Amino acid sequence: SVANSASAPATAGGSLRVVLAQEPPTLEACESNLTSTGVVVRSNVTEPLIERNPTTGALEPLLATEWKATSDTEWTFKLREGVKFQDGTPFNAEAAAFTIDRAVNSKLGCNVEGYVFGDADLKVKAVDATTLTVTSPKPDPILPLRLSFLEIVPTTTSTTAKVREPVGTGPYKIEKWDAGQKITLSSWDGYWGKKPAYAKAEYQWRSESSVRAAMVTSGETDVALGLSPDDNVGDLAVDYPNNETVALRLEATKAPLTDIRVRQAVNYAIDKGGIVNSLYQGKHKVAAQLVPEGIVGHNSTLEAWPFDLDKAKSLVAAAKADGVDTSAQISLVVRNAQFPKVTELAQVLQEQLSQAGLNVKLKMLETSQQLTYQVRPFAEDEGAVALLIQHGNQAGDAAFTVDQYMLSTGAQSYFGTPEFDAKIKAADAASGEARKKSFEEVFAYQNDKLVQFAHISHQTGILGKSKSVNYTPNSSSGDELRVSEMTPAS
Amino acid sequence: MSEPLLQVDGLCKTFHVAKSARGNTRLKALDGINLTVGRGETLGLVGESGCGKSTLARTLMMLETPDEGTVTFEGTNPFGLRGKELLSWRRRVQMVFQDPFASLNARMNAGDIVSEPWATHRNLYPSSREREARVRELLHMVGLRPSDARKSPQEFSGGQRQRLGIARALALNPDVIILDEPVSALDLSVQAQILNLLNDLQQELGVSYIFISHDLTVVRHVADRVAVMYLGRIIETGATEEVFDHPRHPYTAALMSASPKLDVTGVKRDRIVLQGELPSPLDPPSGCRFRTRCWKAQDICAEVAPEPRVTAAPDGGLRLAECHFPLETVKGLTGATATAG
Amino acid sequence: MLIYLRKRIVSSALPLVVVIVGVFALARMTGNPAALYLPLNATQQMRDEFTARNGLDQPLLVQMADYFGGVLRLDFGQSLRTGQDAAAMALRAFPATLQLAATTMVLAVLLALVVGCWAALKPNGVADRISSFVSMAAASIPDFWLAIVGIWVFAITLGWLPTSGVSGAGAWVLPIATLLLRPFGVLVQIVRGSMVSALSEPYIKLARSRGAGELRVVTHHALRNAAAPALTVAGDLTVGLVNGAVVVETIFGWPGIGKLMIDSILQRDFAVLQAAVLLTAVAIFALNILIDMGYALLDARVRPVTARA
Amino acid sequence: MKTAAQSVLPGQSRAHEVVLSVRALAVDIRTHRGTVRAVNDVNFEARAGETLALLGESGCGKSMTAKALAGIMDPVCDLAGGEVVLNGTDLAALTPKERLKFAGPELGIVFQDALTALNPVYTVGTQLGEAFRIHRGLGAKEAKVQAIELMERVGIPEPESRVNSYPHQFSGGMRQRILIAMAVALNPRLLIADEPTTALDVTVQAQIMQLLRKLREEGQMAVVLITHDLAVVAEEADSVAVMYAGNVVECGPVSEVFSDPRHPYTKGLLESVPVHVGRGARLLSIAGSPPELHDIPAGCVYQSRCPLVQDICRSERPQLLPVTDRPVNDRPVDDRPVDLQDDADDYAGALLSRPGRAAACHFSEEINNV
Amino acid sequence: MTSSLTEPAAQDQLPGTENRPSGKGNGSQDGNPNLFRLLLKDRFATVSAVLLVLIGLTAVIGPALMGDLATKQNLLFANKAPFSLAHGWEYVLGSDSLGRSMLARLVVASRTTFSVAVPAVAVALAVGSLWGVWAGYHRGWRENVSMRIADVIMSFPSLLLAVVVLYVFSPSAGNIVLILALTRIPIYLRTARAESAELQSRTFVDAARTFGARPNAIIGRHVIPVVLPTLLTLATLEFCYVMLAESSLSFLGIGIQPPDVSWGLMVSQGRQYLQTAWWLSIFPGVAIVVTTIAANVLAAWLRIATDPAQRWRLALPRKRLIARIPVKEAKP
Ligand SMILES: Nc1ncnc2c1ncn2[C@@H]1O[C@H](COP(=O)(O)OP(=O)(O)OP(=O)(O)O)[C@@H](O)[C@H]1O
Ligand SMILES: Nc1ncnc2c1ncn2[C@@H]1O[C@H](COP(=O)(O)OP(=O)(O)OP(=O)(O)O)[C@@H](O)[C@H]1O
Ligand SMILES: [Mg+2]
Ligand SMILES: [Mg+2]
Repeated sequence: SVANSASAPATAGGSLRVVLAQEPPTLEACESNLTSTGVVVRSNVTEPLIERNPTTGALEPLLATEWKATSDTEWTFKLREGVKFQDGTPFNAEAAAFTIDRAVNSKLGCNVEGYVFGDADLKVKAVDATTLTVTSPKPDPILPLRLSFLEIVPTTTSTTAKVREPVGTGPYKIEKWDAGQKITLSSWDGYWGKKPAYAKAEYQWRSESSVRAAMVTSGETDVALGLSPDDNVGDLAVDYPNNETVALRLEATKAPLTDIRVRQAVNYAIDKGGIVNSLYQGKHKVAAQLVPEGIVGHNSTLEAWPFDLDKAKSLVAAAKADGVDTSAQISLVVRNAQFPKVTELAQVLQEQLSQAGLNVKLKMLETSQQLTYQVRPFAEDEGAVALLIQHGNQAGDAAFTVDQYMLSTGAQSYFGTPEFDAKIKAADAASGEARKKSFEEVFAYQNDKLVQFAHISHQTGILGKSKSVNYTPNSSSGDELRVSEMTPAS
Repeated sequence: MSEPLLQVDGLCKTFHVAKSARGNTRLKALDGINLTVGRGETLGLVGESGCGKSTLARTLMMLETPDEGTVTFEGTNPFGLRGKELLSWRRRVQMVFQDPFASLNARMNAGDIVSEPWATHRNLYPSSREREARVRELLHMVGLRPSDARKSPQEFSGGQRQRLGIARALALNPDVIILDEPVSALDLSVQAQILNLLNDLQQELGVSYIFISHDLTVVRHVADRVAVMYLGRIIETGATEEVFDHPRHPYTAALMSASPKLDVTGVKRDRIVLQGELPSPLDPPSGCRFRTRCWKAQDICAEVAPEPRVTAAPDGGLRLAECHFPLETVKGLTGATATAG
Repeated sequence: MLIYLRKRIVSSALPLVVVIVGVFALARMTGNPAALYLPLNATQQMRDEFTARNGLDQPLLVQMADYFGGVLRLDFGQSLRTGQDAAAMALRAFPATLQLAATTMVLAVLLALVVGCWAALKPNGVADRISSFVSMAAASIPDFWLAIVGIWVFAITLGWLPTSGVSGAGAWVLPIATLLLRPFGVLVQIVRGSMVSALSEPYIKLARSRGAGELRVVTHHALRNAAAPALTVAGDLTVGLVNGAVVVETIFGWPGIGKLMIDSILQRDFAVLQAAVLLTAVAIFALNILIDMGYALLDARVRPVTARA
Repeated sequence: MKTAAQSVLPGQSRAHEVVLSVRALAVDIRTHRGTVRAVNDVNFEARAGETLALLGESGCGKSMTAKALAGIMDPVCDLAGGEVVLNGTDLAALTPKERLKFAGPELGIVFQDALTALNPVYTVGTQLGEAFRIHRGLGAKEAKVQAIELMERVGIPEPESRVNSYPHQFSGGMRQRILIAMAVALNPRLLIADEPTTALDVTVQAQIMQLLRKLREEGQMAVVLITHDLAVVAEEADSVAVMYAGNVVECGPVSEVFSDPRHPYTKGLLESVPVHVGRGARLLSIAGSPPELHDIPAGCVYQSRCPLVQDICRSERPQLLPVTDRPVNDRPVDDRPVDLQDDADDYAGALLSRPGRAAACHFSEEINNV
Repeated sequence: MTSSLTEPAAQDQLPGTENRPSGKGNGSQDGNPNLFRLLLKDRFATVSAVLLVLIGLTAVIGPALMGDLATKQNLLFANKAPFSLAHGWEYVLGSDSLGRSMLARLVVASRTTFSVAVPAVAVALAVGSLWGVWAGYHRGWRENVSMRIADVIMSFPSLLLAVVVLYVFSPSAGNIVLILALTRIPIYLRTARAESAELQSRTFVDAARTFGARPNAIIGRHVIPVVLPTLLTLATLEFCYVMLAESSLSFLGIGIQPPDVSWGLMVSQGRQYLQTAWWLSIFPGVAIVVTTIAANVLAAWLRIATDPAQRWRLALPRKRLIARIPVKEAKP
């Protein structure tokens, strides 16, 4: 009963309780790039071939022990031996090939397919039980990184329908899913690696962050995700950089945003320091680009735009003097409840941009509607749009950001220039240090020449953690909460 | 009586109601009513509660549509009228309702109530000055003061409200007024005032009345002729004195006998106390409707419905009674008591 | 009674059809769910595939016909979001709401009866003033606010109750208390009003003239007569709870139908939405019939068929 | 009165013994215009086996008096003074709780409107049996048996089946019988009947009156009959108290009061009855209407409508005083109701204390000169 | 022609000026007492009326007095505690999470709140009652169809309707009004229908029919004036409901949209600060509760005061209260 679970120490029975912001719609492995699914499944129930170290950004072996590019377009993977799936079937190259085929080449409509691989079809081949080759149509220097998003499932998995409760090779298997109430994972004895400290993991979900906070405070849960700085959980709060960046994306094809001075004015008008310090209690970092530190391509030399209202005003005035219709309405489009205090942030932005002499109208929308502004095809009827985006680069490579947001044909990009597109393409194809450099240049170029974005802040996630749990969250904790990394505090 | 002003032939009215014990859902409230009313005449209509008096009045006022039968008013059937003609018929026939409290809208003042009919009949008194004058006149006619026009109905006593109802009926200068129990809700002293007023109006304006009441003393005082109703049928008609003094239908006799008399001698009368209840109009008895309570009932009464028997009264008028065994001698009442228990 | 029931059920059928059509139409007005279910960089081709896969490319009338056919076979289709059977999802969520609503209403009615009677005994007395104040305040506090304050006070500060969830009896307390307040407030006033008028009826005087004491007068004679208006209002309030407990369900993580509905709207999960709405509509019609039968139980005058004894 | 009460077997009073004696009864009503006196200084007595009629126009305070006697006044009404001595106990001095013991066994009341006076949601059997459950502690089954017996007593056919019917399934006359049955269930000494037949037809009225008479004789009850129907009073009552604007203006034996009224109001009432007047002839009537309760004049309550009004009437309220020198027991034996002749002995005894006629008029002797 | 009718007999029956008729039943001798005087006698009702007038005035003229105080942000001055004059009068009720004056925001929000609640109630009242009166008067199929429509609206999840309309057509104040009005129409529809169905069988309506008056004229003259007080009372209660509904919509993110502000929105947004800045949600919550209680008290009083059959209740004894509070009942 509740009274028990509230008072009993978290270690009793070796059970770890986690409260999420929403119930996973499914636990299907090929959908695990969805935050709510991945946070339960990834590296708990299922595992990928390769995983990315969230702190260093380096790729580390998991189910694949080594990999190398065997040609321009082909990669060869050596697989771990002696691994079994939770249903008893062995893990081998066939299973890996099956998983890639199922996720990328099938009609299932897996979310991960579009997210990681776009429309490229891969050729996979199980050379022998432990050797796998993957061929991409075009040279892909980050194919191993892409594959780190694929959670390996056994060949017994259905290819015609998605499965809600997948079988994997992970340390935990799904014990019970009380729809609407909770999901219980229990540790699996046949796991190839180290046995995790907790015998069970229980997931619940509450959509109000204050309730999640209350649950940590009252000891009803051990870990609460997605808290807001005002939830006041005291020293139970653990901050971690969550790789999310908040920015305004400016639609530079409609007046008054057509003029770069106006876009610059927007950047000058926003008091990023004030926002970070006042709204987020100094926990976020003022941003100068769309990716935070730790992502390949982050340009640490870039400086955030200073807050200079006078300069903003004069830029607007100058644009007006040149015939730009600066009184045209700019819709400030914001998604409801997208992240903590988004409503407040929206009001601050609206106020500050208005101060600079722009005509800004705030539009708070629900997800589905907001998407019509965020992704192509864009809503047509509106005038200029300034869209508040929260971009999280889960992969650790700037390509995932830049292709989407800056390529003139990017799914989430309003515009670009051929020159800029060429720069990006080049960066995409590069590898190693050159890749890093190229992307750094891309970010600098956008700030100088395009100014499609007004960056605001790099966010810091807050996780509520009971004193009885030892765990240090990292930048991927919001997407992939590894229970095996947690231990009871003695 | 020359040609009657209003003539009713074979009027029937059925209501559909919830099921009765015998599964009947059709309630025959009026079952073949025949009536005539002459000019300047008062017809009294008496009968027990629920026998259909109000239904008859409402049907005559076209508030209900009859299933069968005809109403003839000066040779025309009002149910066939439309538009202007209907309006002019409405003007000529008016009604005073049973309940002086319910028939006046509590949220209007007396003046508005009396002049309400002219909102529909605009051409009667086109100018507002005329209307005001006429309201004063009407109020005066029924014995209220012009200043009462501003009062609301709650500020009037029952008798005064009944007068307002009469003034409203008079507003259209009708030829026939149907009075549904105009005095039964009133105290004795007020009742006398109303009866006087009605009498005066008839003398002055020559209107005809259909006067519905269950108070026999009152009916006897006002009516020229009476009709006695029982379960949706008129079972006896005739000139007032005739019917009262020489009832031919046993029910009439019982009715007369049951009504208490203000007799200060203190001698208790013997009287017919009818046993049993009024049968439900949903399941009326077969044959003669009164047979279940009649002390003269015989087998034939249960089988055959009696035909109306017309006899000539001593004063020359017509008497009509629906009974297989009409009473011959009125003085024989005492004998009747014994049988009635 | 059976005839009556049959008649009622038949006469509810048409409104139900209207509800079904209405939900269908409204749902389609909210736009294509493709963007929600596809990756942000999905191509047009992927979108088209998605639309075709879910039958959303058909003309509206065809979709509607399909849908109606499904409804007749009690097949509401599959959830876009979870891939589960939509009807099963709705049926799974419904009992949670129903239990919550039923418990709440039972408590609200009982409490309101006690307080309302207490207030009605001395109209305009101190008890009356206090109870009407409390009940009005109760009826006018925003529920989500109350819920959060409740969690703060009883779960965090005092630690008496769990913050949320469905496990154990304690978890019921806060949701019910939150939901209870408005029905309670409204009902107290209704009960008080009808008790005051019932207590001034002649039959109450008659009961007193028979030597019935105050308690007997209230509990035996007035209460049953005063119950009918309370029943009507309680019915309306229950309807409100059945399809409007979203706020409480959201805050307390109660896996009910309200939350399911709002989630499926947000997620454009039409099949689930349609199943859930139809289910609640049926429940509401059933509730109305129950209430009518309640009247008949309370008062012989409204029994549909009564033989004249 | 005490002595009289003591000499009687419990449960039944001796004929003609004073059962109820009302002294200086006054009732106040609080309205938002202030407190008004609805019943003022009302005195009367009711005797076992006899009927006392309270007569008066609508709103004159008849029902209020009855409710005050039965202790079931509206919350806005207060007993402002006086005694209600029932069988030796002053009911007015009791607390409401103590009074409950008397309601039923000692005092029964029949209401005017039989439709609203019965609780629509319970069967008549339940309601009839309640008195037995409260006062005799019977169970539901036994109470039902008693209820059936009662229904039989008041002449309801097929009581066994109808005991489970609801009030709306009965006709008005039947409902009135049920109300009467309820009132006489525990054989009270005093029965108050507030306009028991006003809503009923003449034929039913006759039945009800017959029933009341029968019950009165069986149980030697004292009956207080409230009505505004002169004819009913003339036929049913032994004595009468005429009320006007909360005051008793005249009282005495019916035959005397009606044949020789000593108050102009009584006289006016009697004259406005349309009997012995030719058809269509002008009826006499009392002009004006009764005063409103909140501005009852200082002097005689009838002054504004009285043809005899003088200065003294405007300044001084007339007391209810004996008006005749004739001793009451002189009245001819023929006048007495038939049933009284049976116990002539008791009758003679009771007559000794019988008050005579009284009227509250300064000019009660001159009435007939009007 | 009237001469003989008003002869002495009738003439002398005119009641004298001093003795007005008593009328039957109770209460009728009260005539039409002055409502205002009656109000002053009920202290709770008086206080409520005064409060409502004050709140109403605030909503009407307050926003003008506040200027742009309600929108002026000061991020360095966020969440300052109330009841301190240290920062000037405008911060006496504290500041919100963006450093705006709570006082000014409450005042401006009152206007928005009322400009949503009042039209919503008014529209629902007008449509619902006219429709209901019409359906009830004519009975038959019109009544049946109307009641079925009401059933449909009632059993249709109003939230779904709200969400769809507000998502599809943007959550503007106008749409919120529309949606709240639409979903509340059945309430008035049912009441008006029931009352009107009862009224149409009343004798005074029959009387009007006997003059040949048309149905619409009868509805206007006899039905609506009688039904109106009940409906207005209902509307007062609904007013509170609508305020709450609006705040629930805010909770779901589809209520009034910032930068506009309503009480409901303030409560909703302030809820996350309950532990750090309680005043953000408590003050608007209190505003809603106070307005509601005041409106309810006044409505309850009005219902009794305008009903001649119930007015006597206002004269009920207040012995206990009087014993405690030394107030003399005024005796005219
Ligand atoms: N609208 C109606 N629907 C169904 N039955 C009706 C209706 N109106 C009248 N009745 C029935 O028709 C019969 C005659 O009723 P009506 O009102 O005409 O009697 P009445 O003689 O006027 O009685 P009362 O003296 O009580 O006024 C009664 O049984 C009554 O129940
Ligand atoms: N609850 C009340 N509040 C105010 N006045 C009342 C109340 N009850 C009765 N009255 C007034 O008290 C007076 C006496 O009323 P009561 O009921 O005794 O009259 P009544 O003689 O029985 O009349 P009726 O013949 O109409 O029954 C009336 O003027 C009435 O208006
Ligand atoms: Mg009638
Ligand atoms: Mg009375």
